[in-house]
Amino acid sequence: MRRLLVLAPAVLFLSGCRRAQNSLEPRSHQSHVIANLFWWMMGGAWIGLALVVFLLLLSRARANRRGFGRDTEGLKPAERPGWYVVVGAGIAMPIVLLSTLFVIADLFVIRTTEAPAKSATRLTVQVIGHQWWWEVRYRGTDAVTANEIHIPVRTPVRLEVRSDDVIHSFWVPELNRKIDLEPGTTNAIELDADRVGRYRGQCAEFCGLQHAHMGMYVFVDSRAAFRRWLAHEAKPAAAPESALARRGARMFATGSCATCHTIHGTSATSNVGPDLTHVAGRTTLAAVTIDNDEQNLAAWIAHSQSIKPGNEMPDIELRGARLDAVVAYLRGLK
Amino acid sequence: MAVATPPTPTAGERVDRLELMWQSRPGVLGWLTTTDHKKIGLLYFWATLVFFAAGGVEALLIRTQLSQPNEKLVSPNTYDQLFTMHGITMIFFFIIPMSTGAFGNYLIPLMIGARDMAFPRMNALSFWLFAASGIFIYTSLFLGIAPNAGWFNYVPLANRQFDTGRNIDFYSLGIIFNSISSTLTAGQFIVTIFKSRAPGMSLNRMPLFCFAYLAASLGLLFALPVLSADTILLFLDRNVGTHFFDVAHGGSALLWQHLFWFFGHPEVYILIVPAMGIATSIIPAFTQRKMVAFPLVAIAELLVVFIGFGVWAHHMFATGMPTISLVFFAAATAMVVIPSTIQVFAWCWSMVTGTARFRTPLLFIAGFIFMFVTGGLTGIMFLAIPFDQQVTDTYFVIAHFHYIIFGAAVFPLFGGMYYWFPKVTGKLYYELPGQISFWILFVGTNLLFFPMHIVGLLGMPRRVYTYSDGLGWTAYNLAETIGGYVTLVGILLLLGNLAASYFRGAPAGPDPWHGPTLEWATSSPPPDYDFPVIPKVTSAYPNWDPADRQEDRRKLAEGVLVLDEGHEQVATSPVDGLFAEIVEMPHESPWPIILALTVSLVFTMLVLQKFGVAAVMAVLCVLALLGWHSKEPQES
Amino acid sequence: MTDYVAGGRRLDEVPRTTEAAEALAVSRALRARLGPPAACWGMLILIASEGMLFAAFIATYYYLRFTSPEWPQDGLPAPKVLVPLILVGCLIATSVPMQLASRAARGGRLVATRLFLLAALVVQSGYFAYEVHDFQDQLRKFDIGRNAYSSIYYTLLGADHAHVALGILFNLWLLGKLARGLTTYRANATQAIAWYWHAVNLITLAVIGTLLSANV
Amino acid sequence: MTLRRLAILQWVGLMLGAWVWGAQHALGWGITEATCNSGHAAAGIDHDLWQAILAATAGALVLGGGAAAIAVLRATRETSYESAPPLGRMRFGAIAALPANVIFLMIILLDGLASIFNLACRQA
Repeated sequence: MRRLLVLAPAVLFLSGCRRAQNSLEPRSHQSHVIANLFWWMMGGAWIGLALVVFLLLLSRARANRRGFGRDTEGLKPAERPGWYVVVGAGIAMPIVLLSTLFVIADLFVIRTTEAPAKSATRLTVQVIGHQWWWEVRYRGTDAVTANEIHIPVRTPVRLEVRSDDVIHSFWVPELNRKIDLEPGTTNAIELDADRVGRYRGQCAEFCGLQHAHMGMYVFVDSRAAFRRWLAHEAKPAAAPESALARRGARMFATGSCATCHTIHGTSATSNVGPDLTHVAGRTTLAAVTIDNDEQNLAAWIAHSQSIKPGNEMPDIELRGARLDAVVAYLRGLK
Repeated sequence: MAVATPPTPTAGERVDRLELMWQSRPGVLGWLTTTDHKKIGLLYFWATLVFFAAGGVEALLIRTQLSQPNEKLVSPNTYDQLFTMHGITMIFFFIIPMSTGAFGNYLIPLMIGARDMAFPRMNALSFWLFAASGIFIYTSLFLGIAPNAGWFNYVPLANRQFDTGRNIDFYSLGIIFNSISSTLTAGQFIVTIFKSRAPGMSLNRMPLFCFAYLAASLGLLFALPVLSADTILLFLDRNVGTHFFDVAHGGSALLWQHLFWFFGHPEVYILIVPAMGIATSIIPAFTQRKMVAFPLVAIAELLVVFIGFGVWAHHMFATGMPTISLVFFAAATAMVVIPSTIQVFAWCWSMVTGTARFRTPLLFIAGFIFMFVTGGLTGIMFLAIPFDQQVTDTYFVIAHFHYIIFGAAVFPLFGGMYYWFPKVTGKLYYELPGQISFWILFVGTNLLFFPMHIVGLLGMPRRVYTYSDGLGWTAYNLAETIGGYVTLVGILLLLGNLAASYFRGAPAGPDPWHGPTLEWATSSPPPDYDFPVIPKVTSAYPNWDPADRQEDRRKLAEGVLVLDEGHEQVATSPVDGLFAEIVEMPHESPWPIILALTVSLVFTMLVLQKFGVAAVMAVLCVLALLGWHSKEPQES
Repeated sequence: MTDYVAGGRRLDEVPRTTEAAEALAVSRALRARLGPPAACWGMLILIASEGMLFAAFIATYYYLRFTSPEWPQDGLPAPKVLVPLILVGCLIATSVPMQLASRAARGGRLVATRLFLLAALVVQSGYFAYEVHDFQDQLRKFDIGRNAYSSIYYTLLGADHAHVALGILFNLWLLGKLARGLTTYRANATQAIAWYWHAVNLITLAVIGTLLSANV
Repeated sequence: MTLRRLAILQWVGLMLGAWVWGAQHALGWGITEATCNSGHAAAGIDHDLWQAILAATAGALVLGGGAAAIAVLRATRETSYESAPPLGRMRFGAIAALPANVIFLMIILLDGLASIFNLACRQA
């Protein structure tokens, strides 16, 4: 019951929250400098395009004049102006502009978006990519979750990413640029959100059939709320309360569920699928494919293949009361 | 009585003899065995149009699937095959063969005053290999096992462990198969441009079109082997059990990306450079003005490909390579822009200071400049590593390279179809429908691709088969889909116009545009021997030198440089176009198509993993080659 | 007619090279021609493309080496140095007779051409025979599927041997042609194939050098 | 100046910059990979020093190429790039060589600057 009270405000807050991944609505220092860089470059781009369009229109306006600049009639147009234009506008100008952009972006801006040094942050979160979901571990605790990353606000966090199978790419545009998840090597990126909220992210590197349904949420909590969340997440699963839930727990442990999933504090310790120790505390299922409520959970267990075709979880042969039992049990894992 | 001295033949008699010497077999057999660069160019044209249609249908299916959230038109599996085949088709089976195979084959010998390519039979071989490789890879689509890991096909996703079917074997073998054909074409062009130019056409008097095609060919020649190497390694990993890309056994997943993009980035410049060449031939014709800053434009066309070999890792900025490695590619990415700006301002200033006639071809070139500059300006943004890392693998990149690859690489192909239509068919096209087709295409293309910038910045990743509502992407995607169908209408109108003109168009005469280069100095359509006299060349715009053309006519009467005693062509020195020798050219031959057949047998056996049989088929290839070389020129 | 000049030469100076079908005519025609024939340019194209193929394989070798903590991986033995170097030396030496053959052919000296080609062919075949035998030996020690090192090792070696084999086929074909006398076509072929062998010898040197670099 | 030497200078002007940049690009990138990867070659390379030496040498060579091109330009002052070979072609080549060398020089300078200024082996 107390746990519910802890979670209630969070749930209320989330219900009224935007779900976009807009790189031009920066919510962190990193995304902010990148967005600024873009606005400046776009301004320059429009000017450049305008210049060329002006020249094209000018040529149209002066078209079909007789006796001007016809090499073929011996009326040679002046050669020099052309050379001045090409050398000035075609070589000198772009060299200056491009070198400036290079220096600004790749010598200075990049300092903010680079991976943080190992010791630079106090909190380190590991993200491991799977087809097609995200495993999240908190260095130094037993907390393991999936597809929903919690971080404290205004606190630099070092995110260490790697892949368990194919190449994925971690991307939460409002918090930072993207970083690939490579098999065999660990890449790092910094998350340092300005304000509390929920930020949507998505796998950006094509990773197979369900690449489209490999989303994630980053929850930026107040420091206190984050500490509570982490402490709670590190605890083993809650014991089932109702009789129905207890029946579900038995079926989970003895049935096919336990062959893929872990629930801390039970005999289920397999790591093929997401860790379900606190699954009821998450807002979505199947990597932000469907909301996490009773019907969806039941539907997911029974027909995951029709909701997310090709995903690793088979349609489970559970119907009626037996399905209700498992759902009741999982819904209890707050 | 001068009975002993035979009368010198008249011009007419000499032409008759050329006709006899160069005429090709009639009927289907003639097309199957032809070595005439014009016929081969036309074969390429029709074949690539078919693949263009296929790639277009794939594109429209993709757009329809994405027209609204959670659309269920195609399954995820089908969608993956569709976007992979769309990429492969448009790059390897439409743009490259259309610009090099069709335009290059038909026009290069005409522009340099030659009678055929340097290696006519190799030219035929490259076409038949191209056709076979296309059939080979499309078989997989009809069997429902087409490549499905994207055209850049990253491992480990594309390796046996995660892609157990034949799909990727079709990819790797099909790509190698197609590369052989492209390499032959590229080598063909390089040798022809260096060795077969009309005497006197030194490099500083060579049309810009040829500089562009030289650049593209050199690019293909040096880029394709690296792709072949990469796909060979992948094939070995998948079928022989090697571990090049297998991290668990000391391999590297990034190795694939390095090798692929070392090919892949030059490739996109190879796509665009022929378009630049077409622009540099259309602009002088429709402004009646020589190109501004000719030497700079010439070197720019070569530089864009050369520097293009040094930028590949800007496709890999998000892979976690160290900053100090990335900056090398960012710097090259910055400066590879300069050759393009040189050309853009040279084109624009030629149009401003010439007397521009905005007929359909020039309209398409103006559209090309607009699209090229737009795509180029978004391309510049990728040299800013942090911004690139923000938008890479999103629809922003899709927008960028479709502006370049469709807007900039294909628009000039359309313009070129109109421009050279009178030369190829001897008929004039209908002007008004032509201009309408341009405006429909221009509007449709921008409606199709511009919103992709926005939707990319709004966070839509590429290669998602669907997306959920409420992310702010829906309206833009719908607009793009509509734009797609508008573009389709424009293309159909264009092709319909050309078809109608072919049957009903007014006769064009040899030179309807008062064009600058040599193809306009011969009749339309050109005779089998291209030129009755090997033309005299004293500038890069030979058709604007009336005195030289006069001299050609006089030479024909006197029988100088007519070469009517044999099936002959001149060969010149590569740099200054000194007259080197007169060589006998091979006649049409059945061996190219036979060799192509045996090669396709080899690849079929490889994809079926019947390696023993494949070896036997390889022996057949050798036998075909022996047959090919059994007859020497002096015996013909 | 004779006073016409095109591309810097009087027209009557320009030879009809491919007509020549007999030793003396060949040498005369080829002396009057400027620069190497298109055949050699075609061979250059092949060399460029094969060169890039090997460049890619060699780059692969060093990329894998730089990114793996130990080399050769899994404590495999580094290849022996002395014997391979001697063999490569012998192979490279065949560039000399190939070049002599090419010159002899252009000079219209048929017998000399045949002899030089034959000499080169003997050494090349010997090299190839030994390498094939050695290749099988090594495969018994560790196979291609062991790890990334063994994969690139055998791929490089195998690709190089394939190119030597192709060159041997070229020479056999050429000797067959020359058995029926000398023509411009055959002289050009000799020149082009000589170029091929120069390239293959250099590639072999690069490949063996790369593989032996595992020792340092 | 003899025609032969002029020809050599023209090709130097046109080709040297390209070769030098190609080499500097491959070497410079190779040094960074060797410095930051787990392979042996990492042993004891002072990255910044090497990059500085590399960029300086390459830049000097490219300048040499540019100088050669300028020499040809001065020698062919009274011929047009459209006139007959070899002189016309040489002037043509020399004119073309100038922007090429400028571009290569810029890339090399930016390479050196950025690879030294940025922190070695920090992941982007």
